[in-house]
Amino acid sequence: MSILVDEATQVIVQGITGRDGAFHTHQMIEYGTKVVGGVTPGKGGVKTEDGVPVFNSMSEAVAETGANTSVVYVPATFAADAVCEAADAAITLVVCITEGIPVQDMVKILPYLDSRGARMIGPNSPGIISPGKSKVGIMPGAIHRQGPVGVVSRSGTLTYEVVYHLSELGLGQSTCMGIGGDPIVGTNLLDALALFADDDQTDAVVLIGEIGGNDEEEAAAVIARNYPKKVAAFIAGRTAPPGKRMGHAGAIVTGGTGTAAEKIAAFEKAGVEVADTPADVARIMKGLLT
Amino acid sequence: MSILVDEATQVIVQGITGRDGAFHTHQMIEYGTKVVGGVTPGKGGVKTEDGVPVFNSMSEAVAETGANTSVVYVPATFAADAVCEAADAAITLVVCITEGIPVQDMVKILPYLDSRGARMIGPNSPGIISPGKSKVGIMPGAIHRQGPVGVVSRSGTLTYEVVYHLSELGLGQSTCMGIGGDPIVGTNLLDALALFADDDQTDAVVLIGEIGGNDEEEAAAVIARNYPKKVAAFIAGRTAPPGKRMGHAGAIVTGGTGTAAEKIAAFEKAGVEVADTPADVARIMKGLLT
Amino acid sequence: MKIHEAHARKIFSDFGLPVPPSRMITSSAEARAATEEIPGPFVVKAQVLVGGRGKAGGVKLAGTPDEAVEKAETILGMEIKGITVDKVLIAHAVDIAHELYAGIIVDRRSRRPLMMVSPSGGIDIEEVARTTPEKILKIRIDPMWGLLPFQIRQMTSFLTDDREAAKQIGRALAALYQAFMGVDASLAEINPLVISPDRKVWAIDAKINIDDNGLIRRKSIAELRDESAEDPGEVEARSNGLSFVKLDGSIGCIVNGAGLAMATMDMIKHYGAEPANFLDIGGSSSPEKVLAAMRIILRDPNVKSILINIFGGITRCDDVASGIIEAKNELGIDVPLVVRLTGTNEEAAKKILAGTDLIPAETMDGGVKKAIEMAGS
Amino acid sequence: MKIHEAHARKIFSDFGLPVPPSRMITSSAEARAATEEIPGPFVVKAQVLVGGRGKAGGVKLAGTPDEAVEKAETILGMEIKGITVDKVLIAHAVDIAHELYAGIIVDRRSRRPLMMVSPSGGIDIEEVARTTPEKILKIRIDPMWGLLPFQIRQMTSFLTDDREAAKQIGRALAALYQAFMGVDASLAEINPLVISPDRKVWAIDAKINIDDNGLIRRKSIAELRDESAEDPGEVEARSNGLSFVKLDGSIGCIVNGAGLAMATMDMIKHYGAEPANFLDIGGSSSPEKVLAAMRIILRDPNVKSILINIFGGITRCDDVASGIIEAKNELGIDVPLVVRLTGTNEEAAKKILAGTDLIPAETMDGGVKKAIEMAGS
Repeated sequence: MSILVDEATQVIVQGITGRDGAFHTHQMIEYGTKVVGGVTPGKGGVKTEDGVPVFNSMSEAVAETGANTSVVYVPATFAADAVCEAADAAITLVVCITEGIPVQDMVKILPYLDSRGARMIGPNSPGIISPGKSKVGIMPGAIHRQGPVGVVSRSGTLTYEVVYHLSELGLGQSTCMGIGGDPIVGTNLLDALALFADDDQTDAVVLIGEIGGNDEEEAAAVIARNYPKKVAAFIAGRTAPPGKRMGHAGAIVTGGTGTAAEKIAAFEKAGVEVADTPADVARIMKGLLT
Repeated sequence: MSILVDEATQVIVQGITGRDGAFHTHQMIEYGTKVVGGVTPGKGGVKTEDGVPVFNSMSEAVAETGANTSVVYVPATFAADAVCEAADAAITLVVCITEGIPVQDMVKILPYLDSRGARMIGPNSPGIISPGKSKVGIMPGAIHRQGPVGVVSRSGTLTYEVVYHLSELGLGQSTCMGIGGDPIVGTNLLDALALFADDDQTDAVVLIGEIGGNDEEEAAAVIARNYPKKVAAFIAGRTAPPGKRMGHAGAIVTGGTGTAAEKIAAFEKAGVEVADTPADVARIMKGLLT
Repeated sequence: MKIHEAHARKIFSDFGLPVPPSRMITSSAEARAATEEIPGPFVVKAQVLVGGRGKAGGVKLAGTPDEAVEKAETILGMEIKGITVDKVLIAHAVDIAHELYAGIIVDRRSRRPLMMVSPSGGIDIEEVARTTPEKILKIRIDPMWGLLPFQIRQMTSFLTDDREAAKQIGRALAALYQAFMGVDASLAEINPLVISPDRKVWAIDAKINIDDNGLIRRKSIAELRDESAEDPGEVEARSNGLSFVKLDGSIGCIVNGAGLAMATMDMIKHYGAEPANFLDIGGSSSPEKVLAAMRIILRDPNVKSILINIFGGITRCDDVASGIIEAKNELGIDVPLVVRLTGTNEEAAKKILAGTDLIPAETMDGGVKKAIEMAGS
Repeated sequence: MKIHEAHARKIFSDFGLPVPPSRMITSSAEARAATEEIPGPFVVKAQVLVGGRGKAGGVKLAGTPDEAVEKAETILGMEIKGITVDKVLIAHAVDIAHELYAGIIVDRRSRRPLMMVSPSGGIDIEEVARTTPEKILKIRIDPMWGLLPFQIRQMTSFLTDDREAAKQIGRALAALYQAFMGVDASLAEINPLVISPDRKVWAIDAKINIDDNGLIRRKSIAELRDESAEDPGEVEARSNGLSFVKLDGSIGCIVNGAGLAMATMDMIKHYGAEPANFLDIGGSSSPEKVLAAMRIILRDPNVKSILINIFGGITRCDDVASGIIEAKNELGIDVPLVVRLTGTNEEAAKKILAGTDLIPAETMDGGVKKAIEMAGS
């Protein structure tokens, strides 16, 4: 197994005719992902260079293809609507790459997704990959290997860095998921931990957190309460000054909380070793699994 | 058993200091209902003549009493808010007697109740009674007897008429519920049928419908598909002219649909005998149970 | 509550729908003035609260102002389904390339507003639903989120391939939803919504029904009620907090509760007579309501007997009994009164009524039969 | 985005909150004019985007217009946490009977707006939360339904026993929520919300932070940004679509992705040096962005070497390589450049960079170590 995406994943690309949408559609297909269609309103009826049919609406795309997953590359202004459209069309997993969705939109659309029984990954997420099975997002596929390590991260490129080292050490991944760098995301660290806990293929989890919020502290508390898999962690932002947003909308230390030090302390209290560098987290994981 | 209310039902009366609220609080207590508190904003801290403590808010009332049920007598302008307040205070059953709530308020508050795990009966409902156990509403308690017949109705006084005849014939009731005469209600005929289907104490169900909508037709379809209890029906409004609202906001024949004739035909097709008069429905039930 | 097309057009226009200019007039002079403000050609439409005015000749086209005034004069005073036309709408007539339909109701089944659109506008939508249901697209709206952009796109692409018209239609549908919610409508309908040859979109007819329960917070809408278009008894009943519907039979009924009132009518018919009315005195009824109910019913010369059928719950029998006594004292009642009172405060009521010439009945069956008997004598 | 108190007061006032009259001034003459429009007594407040201005002497009371002008002159030009005050608010000062607190944020845990009120206003709310948490009531708001009347009653009865004040507070809380949602705020705060001795309620301080992601649809709010109060490098970075935060070290960093950028900073520190900045060139980065990034970093005289650390995903390494070449050609680069590029289009990038004097690194660890080494030489 793996979590959320696998061989049965059939993907519609929302915003398929845009620059990023087109490029990553090609990359996903190259990787072996079953991209069964794309949507760009007003451009339905054609096929992309990769031969993917383009539809005007998600309801049409799902009706024609039977897709269960979508990946959203549309601009921030239209992305919340695209996510709702996917959920309304009975898509069960919406992976939102788009960055810049207003947080008040997120606050409104997450209950909408709940009402339709859909899960969202992101926004501002690199996506999710179950190596060897399906890649839904923008991560470089080549660095991944299939294996027993689940990876969940609030970051994109930092995750690639960690995955690169894991694969170098011969540690393949069951699923790697970037939950996105915004303060409110559809699937958070706790949700990911719960999914990995139930996944047969996942023996251990690498958790990559960063400053801002206190999801890491909650995750540490969950792990301390009898979490069934081994966990190693990395926290970015030890040197981040307070009050400054560090790129990600959610990466900010406010009112003295959300610091890397607090998060590292919480993990150490929960018995989770926290690495000093991305390469170290892979070495720690190697130690945990051997 | 019985459905929704029983000996464990502990009631807060919302609008307890109003004319109807005070009168029916007394009636409910006389009947044996556990009325544990009342709410009227701004009037908290006193006790009613019946010794019921009055609170300023539902959250306070529930925290102090542990109530699980509320009954709403507040005026239509404030009733939707009162219902939401009850649900937010972890009340699981809100019985709304108030008439005149705008339908667009109902459309908004029902999902709110869902989000809080609460069920609403009404609005514009006479309430619900499980004879000998608890009465939450305005029906005259004395006409009821405990027994095996479930009663569900879109009407108030018509239900009393039917119950009177049932009791006269020695047919007691498990639970009698008035779902309310508005087009959108919290618990509809289908919901009530499902609850009665699972209730050990209910051997048969009397269904009292009326013109407007097509809940009766849907109920007939459910009964036709292997409903586990015997059913007898009565439909009010055979002589109602089209296009006229007959008292209840929901009782109107529009565009040629929602007629009594259609509903009667649907029940007969489902093998449910439809009575000509309220007394007849009791006689039919007597026949079904002997 | 039904409101006139002219008022519905005003509401639509206030919410930003593209409505051609129009005036409601009640006289030839006003019609003349209207034609001076509105560019021709014109459409002249009877303002009545019943359907079928088109077939009855209540809608006419006019090329010139003179013609429009003449048509208005013809329609004023016309009878449509028994109602005399005393208000006429004069509107600018738009050229029509396509006729679409857009409407919205509160759907009882899904408990949500339901928007319906069809490229087959201008005709009865129920007819379209029966014969070509594939030509209707239904969109369920969650009012917590409102009408979402993707839903608007679904509808506009169902309605037209013209992208310029689609944009305008999208704005019109959004405005229609806003209007529907904004006035507590139970129905709001544009039939037809037209695309003109120059690719402009226009709402050239407007229908809005208002949820009576919503009127309490929509004072300006409540004032649009045209009582002159209603049965006077129904108007008087409403002002007294009663529900009343006039029928053609001879047995007057005063009942508490709509279901019981309908069942009483049905039973009168079942035993071979005809009810004169539906009348529900409501829940928290007072003696004054009973008095008003009696006054309204007695105004109908067809009424040969009156049945008062009360099963007290929130209604208290003693209140009703007091009302009956008051009515007997205040009104000259020359028809037999059959009284059946049971339930809350029944004993007190019986004491109040003891020693009067009212005809008591123990049961509903008994009361109905006695009322029929007394009417026949 | 932070906005000045003066702008937050205007927004609150536009949404119906009771805000005493005020003017923002930048000179003594404007201060004089303001005192002629606003009734005394006055409060004179430095407009800076950092906290602690009260303790720094940036808030003063003034009884007369002359006094207010004098206080404004004192505050103009004052330094608060390294920032020179060039804007001052002069407001009517309200008499205070009670100081309350009301604030609203987006709560990351419940994924909802969270309103907080306290009868202990006028002081740091985080301090109240630490020492007397029972004096804070938190109300979670579902934005699909908004702030409900019963929630407002819960808060007003928590705040006061005065029913007249409670009514005004209720309206103020409803307006605060509307303002919060209406400008895409991430925080909106009134501290204190005061009840005056004559039982009037006033918002006498105002703080609003805006969700940067919301600015795209709030043009008028976006215009309130005061770039003069920000680091010039951060302003230039934003206009080029970059995220940049200036720090005090000597190793400049250009990284793609916020997490990797932070991890790069952390690793520099881990290996004993200090980063000069945080810089994320973002996802779909173009050569121009790299050029801009280089220009911003080179302006810092502390920078002794620059590390470019790219792990391509949506970012393409060849785009970054082209940007580096452009920067080398256009800017006089006199510090060593260590370049680590891997991921999407890595091979194409390596071709572009072949034969230059850039210092290549295969890994992030290697790159960081080399950048530190080069800075030290």
